[in-house]
Amino acid sequence: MNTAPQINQPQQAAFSHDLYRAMLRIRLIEEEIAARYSEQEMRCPVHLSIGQEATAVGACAALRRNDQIISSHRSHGHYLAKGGDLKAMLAEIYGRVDGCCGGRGGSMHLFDDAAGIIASIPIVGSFLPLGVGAAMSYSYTKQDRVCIAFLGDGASEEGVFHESANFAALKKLPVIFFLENNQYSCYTGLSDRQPDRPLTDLARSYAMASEQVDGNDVIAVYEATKRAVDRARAGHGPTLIVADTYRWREHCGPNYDNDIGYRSMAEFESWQQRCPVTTFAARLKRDGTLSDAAEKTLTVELTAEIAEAFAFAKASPFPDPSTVTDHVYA
Amino acid sequence: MNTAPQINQPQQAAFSHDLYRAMLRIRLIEEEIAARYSEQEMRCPVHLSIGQEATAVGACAALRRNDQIISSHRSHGHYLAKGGDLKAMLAEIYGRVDGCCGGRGGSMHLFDDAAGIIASIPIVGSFLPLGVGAAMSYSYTKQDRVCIAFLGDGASEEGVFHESANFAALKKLPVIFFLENNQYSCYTGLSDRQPDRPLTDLARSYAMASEQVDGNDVIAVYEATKRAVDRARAGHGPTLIVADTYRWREHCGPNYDNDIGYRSMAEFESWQQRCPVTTFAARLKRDGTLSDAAEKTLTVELTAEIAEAFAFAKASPFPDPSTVTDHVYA
Amino acid sequence: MPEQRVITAAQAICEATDIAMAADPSVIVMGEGVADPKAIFGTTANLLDKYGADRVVELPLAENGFTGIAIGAAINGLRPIIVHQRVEFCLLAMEQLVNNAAKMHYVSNGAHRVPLVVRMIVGRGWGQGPAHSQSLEVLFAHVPGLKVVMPASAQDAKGMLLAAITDDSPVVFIEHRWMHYVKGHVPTGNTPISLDGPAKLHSGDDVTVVSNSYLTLETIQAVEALSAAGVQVDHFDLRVIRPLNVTAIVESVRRTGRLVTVDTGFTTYGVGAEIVSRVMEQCCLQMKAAPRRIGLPEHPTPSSRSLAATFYARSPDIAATIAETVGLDAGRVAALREQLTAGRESVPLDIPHPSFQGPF
Amino acid sequence: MPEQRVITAAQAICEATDIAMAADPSVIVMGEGVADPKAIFGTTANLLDKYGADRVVELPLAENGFTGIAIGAAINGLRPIIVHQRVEFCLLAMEQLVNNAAKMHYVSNGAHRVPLVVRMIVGRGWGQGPAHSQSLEVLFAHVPGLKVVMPASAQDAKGMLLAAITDDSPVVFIEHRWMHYVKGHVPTGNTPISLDGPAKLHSGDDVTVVSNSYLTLETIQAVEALSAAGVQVDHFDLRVIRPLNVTAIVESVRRTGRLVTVDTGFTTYGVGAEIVSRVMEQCCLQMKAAPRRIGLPEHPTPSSRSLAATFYARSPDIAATIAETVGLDAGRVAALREQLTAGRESVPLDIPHPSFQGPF
Ligand SMILES: Cc1ncc(C[n+]2csc(CCOP(=O)(O)OP(=O)(O)O)c2C)c(N)n1
Ligand SMILES: Cc1ncc(C[n+]2csc(CCOP(=O)(O)OP(=O)(O)O)c2C)c(N)n1
Ligand SMILES: [Mg+2]
Ligand SMILES: [Mg+2]
Repeated sequence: MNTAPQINQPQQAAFSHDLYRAMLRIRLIEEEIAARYSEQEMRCPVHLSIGQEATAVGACAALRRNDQIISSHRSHGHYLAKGGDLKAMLAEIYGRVDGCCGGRGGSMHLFDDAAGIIASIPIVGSFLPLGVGAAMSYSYTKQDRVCIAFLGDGASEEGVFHESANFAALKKLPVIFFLENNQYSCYTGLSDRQPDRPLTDLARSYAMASEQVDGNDVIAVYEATKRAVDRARAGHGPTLIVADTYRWREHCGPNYDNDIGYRSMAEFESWQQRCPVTTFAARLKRDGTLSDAAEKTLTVELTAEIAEAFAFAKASPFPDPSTVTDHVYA
Repeated sequence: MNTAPQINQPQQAAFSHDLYRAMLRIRLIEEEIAARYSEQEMRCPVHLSIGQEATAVGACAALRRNDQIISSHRSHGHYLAKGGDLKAMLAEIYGRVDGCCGGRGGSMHLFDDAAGIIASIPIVGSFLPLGVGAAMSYSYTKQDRVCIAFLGDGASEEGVFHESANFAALKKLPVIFFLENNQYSCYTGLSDRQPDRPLTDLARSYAMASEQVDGNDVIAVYEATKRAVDRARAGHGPTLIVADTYRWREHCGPNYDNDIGYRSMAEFESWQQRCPVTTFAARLKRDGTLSDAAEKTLTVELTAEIAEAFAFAKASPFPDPSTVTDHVYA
Repeated sequence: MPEQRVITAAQAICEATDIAMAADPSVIVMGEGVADPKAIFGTTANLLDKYGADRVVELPLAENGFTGIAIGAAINGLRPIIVHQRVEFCLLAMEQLVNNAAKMHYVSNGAHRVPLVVRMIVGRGWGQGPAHSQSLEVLFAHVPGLKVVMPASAQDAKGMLLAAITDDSPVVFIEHRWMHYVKGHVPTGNTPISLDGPAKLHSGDDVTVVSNSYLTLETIQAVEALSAAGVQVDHFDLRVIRPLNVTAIVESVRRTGRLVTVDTGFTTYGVGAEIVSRVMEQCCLQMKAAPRRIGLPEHPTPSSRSLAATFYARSPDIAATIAETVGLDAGRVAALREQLTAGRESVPLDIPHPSFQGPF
Repeated sequence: MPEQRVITAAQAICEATDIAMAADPSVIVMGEGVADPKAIFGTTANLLDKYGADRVVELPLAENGFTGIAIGAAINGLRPIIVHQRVEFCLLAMEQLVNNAAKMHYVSNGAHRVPLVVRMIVGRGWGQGPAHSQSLEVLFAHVPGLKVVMPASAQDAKGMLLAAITDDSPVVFIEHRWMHYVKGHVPTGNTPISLDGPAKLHSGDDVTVVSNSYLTLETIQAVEALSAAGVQVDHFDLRVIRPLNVTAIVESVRRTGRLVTVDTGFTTYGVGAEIVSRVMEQCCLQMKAAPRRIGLPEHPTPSSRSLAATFYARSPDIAATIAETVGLDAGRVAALREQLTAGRESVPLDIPHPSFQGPF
């Protein structure tokens, strides 16, 4: 796997290390959420992205801070990869006043304006035109920015995807439709929902650029996204990126659900062996970019950060009930 | 232009004559509507299909009586081509009790169950899933039937087209998406609404069969539709047919509107020279299939039928106001 | 004996569907999740195994499209039951429901029928927040041509669903998420319950109370406490919000001169507004007290339990409002509140009962 | 002098848009037909030439998508005005409006704003029938977070649109198709009219009448005839149906003891139901007569003029209902009906005025 052209070796090592750190951080944070969920203090639905860290991290690595993303119900990874505030995210999931929504949204409504995370919207597909509208605002105001709209394979079935893609292609807007194909919509496989053909064919309806990529290979994801971002900045319009990956835990909630019968243990294990985090760690070690010691320090450092963030969230007060009527109208 | 394989010469002559008769009939009926519209007795919006007769006639010629169609606001041609009752259509446009809807729908809601015309629905795209649902009912009840859903180029932009096409392709339903590309949605050209690529690419999203055809060549339309119908009956699923044609009159109403500035007189005239009715008549005369005498008789005969139908419609009483509350619930 | 068996409303819905599918091969079930292992909170459990994928049709994510597909199939004689796991998803299908399903029979002058059941889940809980826990029944109830029902008990869930499936008009069947857990004595067999209007749950001459869906259960608690306190309530479970039959309610208010409505949606432009108006048009001059409405306040559903705490009316609030309407003094109102609140502290406000595991 | 110039509401809407676009480069207009020669019944005439295709954006047919696109652009600081030529088309965008536009500011705890104007046309005429002439304002008015306004005059059409465009909340701006033809003295310049509540059009102590949109014009006729007949009406044009401000209306009914509502939509679960309920909650025991509601009956809009004739209330019907409420005897009610009907025979019922050419 060759690296992004404009990066030389030492930079590349640092870059790879950052990618690894970002993926490991998301993994550890979501595993901590899963571990603590049964305490029933996080009283809102959570859709974990464990197993899908490379798509979020690789894609966001191709963006600048002032670029934007928009996401859906499964947004933790995207939020963190784009630089969303961890404490505000956890406080939100805990329903506390320091949450990014002040506790009003929960896990399914994460956003962070400073980091360029417009919103997370739990109605499947509903966020896609908002991402296109964000891109329209850049063109209109002549800002050199790009927006990535992360969608799942299921979201590509919603009519609004078609309407959003047609408009983005027509106006050559700087938006990237990043499709994380984790093969399932809830407990229904792709082949039960769409005819058999590459998902990249969805782009052909609109003469839109598209690219298929291994969603568990963070470098491949980064490079594909970088090409799409360059096209967008150059005024060549939108790209559909299809990244194959896999959700490890249940659709909604902290547990594993390979026992309920919608997917096979063999399938699950084959994907687990292609874990985006550990496979990348192994590669970095082969390259000599990552030492066991460095990895241990990293884990210790991240674990401390995460523990502190959870402590912060749980210490944060609940929002004052008397504020519940605020902000209905601007 | 070679003829449909399974038809021998004499049959072919009769067949061609029928196609011509059907196109001429639609033309004369709609011209009569246009001529009488200013009397303000037809008090509902009318969307004339003058100039588009070959698509309706060629497509419906490939269907059996028990096959079905569904259409939209511009349905007169489809309704007549599929064998819809002329008197019931005109009485409906006149708002009379003998109208197919008893006067409740007007020009935009034509249907005729006996002729397999499910409905006409004036919300763009809204009729598409109904056509797919009709096809689903054939498969479910193992009936050897096919449904054609006629849509315009504008309707292909609606999300529901995408949702309908994906489901039809997934389930291999016997439905044909017949896209009449008359180049405009109201007064907005295709290039202002969709990126530049063949409309048949819309089918690629769903691995759906597709075919591009000259929408002003009734034989070509018939043959393309026949191939699609054969695929559907054979269980090979849906087809997208894209037929290029042109609306002569204003989007809604009886007049010409080449003066208001959304299309050029040159464009209009180039299409008028390719009139589906007169060009086919000329071809039949070259073939010796149609004589001037036969054409005259035909015109006389049709004119009489039409005059009688208008007389019937205008003589038909208005629905009794006391019935207005009937049939809200079944 | 079978009549005494107790099942949940979720089981009752599944049983009704099973019975209808066994009785009529034209009945099919379509929806996102109807054939998956979770089976729409268990309401379509085992139907796939029993009837196969042609009749229990798992769908792509396309609410507007599949609603139209079901309408087309219904016009051609099938009897589809489509399911939306949240009313919010059905907002994508409003055009199909309002323009096609509701009007097809009327526009075709009676020629076409749309025997469609649109099941959708409304409700609350577990911090689902702004876009996953609304109760938007009025959006459907405003539209002539649709029937809109909201069962509150396991018995009604079964019987009214059976009636909805055999109805030749489109029926929007609204299930409150917490109603799924409600248990009841549900008769076995094909026992439809007609969709003709409200049910009288308690008789009294002091005040007329009209509640619907899950809040009928909270109201029953309030009515019992009031009864013990000497206030006798004429309590109706509305059940059918379109077509709306207020005959019995009007007759009742003529007697009581007092009206309180309790519904699961927003108060403003809500179900209660229509009940109050219909009653006032006929009983205005016989009223002994002003009518009161209980519903949701003027803001979206917050996720955090501290904010959601005041969002939903519960039996203490309902009892207090009724008590005020009949003129109980502040002391007795407070006492009722206290008494009804007492039982509840142990259960968090964002779950229906302790055995709840979450998430929904 | 300019204040005395007379223009139509359609021209007023166009002028307001022009003024707002000139004043603020973040204002853009998007819709199907906004840049075509018909320019949405003339309401966007010449804007394309003046502001170019970047600011007057002609759109593909994708109501749900473009509504979401406008919301996304609004979050990032643009002020889009989107246009739906018929409310029926906007039904495709309900999910975007109800879940995203209405709630974005609330869910983000005030961080995000959606300064969006959603223009849509409701109304009637020319046999457009079931799917092209509905008035579904309640579907939007039920949703906290949206503002919903319905101007009835050329002055309000301009002033309220100017206010809507500068409002930081999403505003659903509902134009009755026949209101477009209404002429009035419209001041020039940037003259917003605040969206704060109803306007008193006529003062009286006998009965309170609340009308909205086009029916306010029919009601004005009725009120004048009643005034001549000695019945003095306190007449309010509702103007803003969400957030609903009934203070002045309640104060009025306290005085008159009588209430009649007149609105353009279905009566059942309609605008009038909320007005009646709000008033009854406060004035129930002061009423001298039962409240009455005028709205559309319980069936879809038929196309044929013989069927549509009875569908819409006109000034004679409105006057008769008001007269009955104040207790005029049958003879005088009939006389009022006759007098108001007299003027109208010459004009067909399916067009707003003789100069009409059709089709819409
Ligand atoms: C419009 C809509 N329909 C259905 C749902 C229920 N739902 C929530 S997540 C989900 C699956 C989405 O699948 P996909 O887009 O592939 O994302 P993934 O969960 O796999 O990350 C569904 C059906 C919803 N939230 N919105
Ligand atoms: C959902 C919806 N949006 C907009 C309209 C208004 N409208 C009526 S016909 C039409 C043009 C449709 O264009 P096309 O599908 O190409 O059909 P054509 O009129 O060219 O035959 C439009 C925009 C509508 N009826 N429904
Ligand atoms: Mg998925
Ligand atoms: Mg067209």
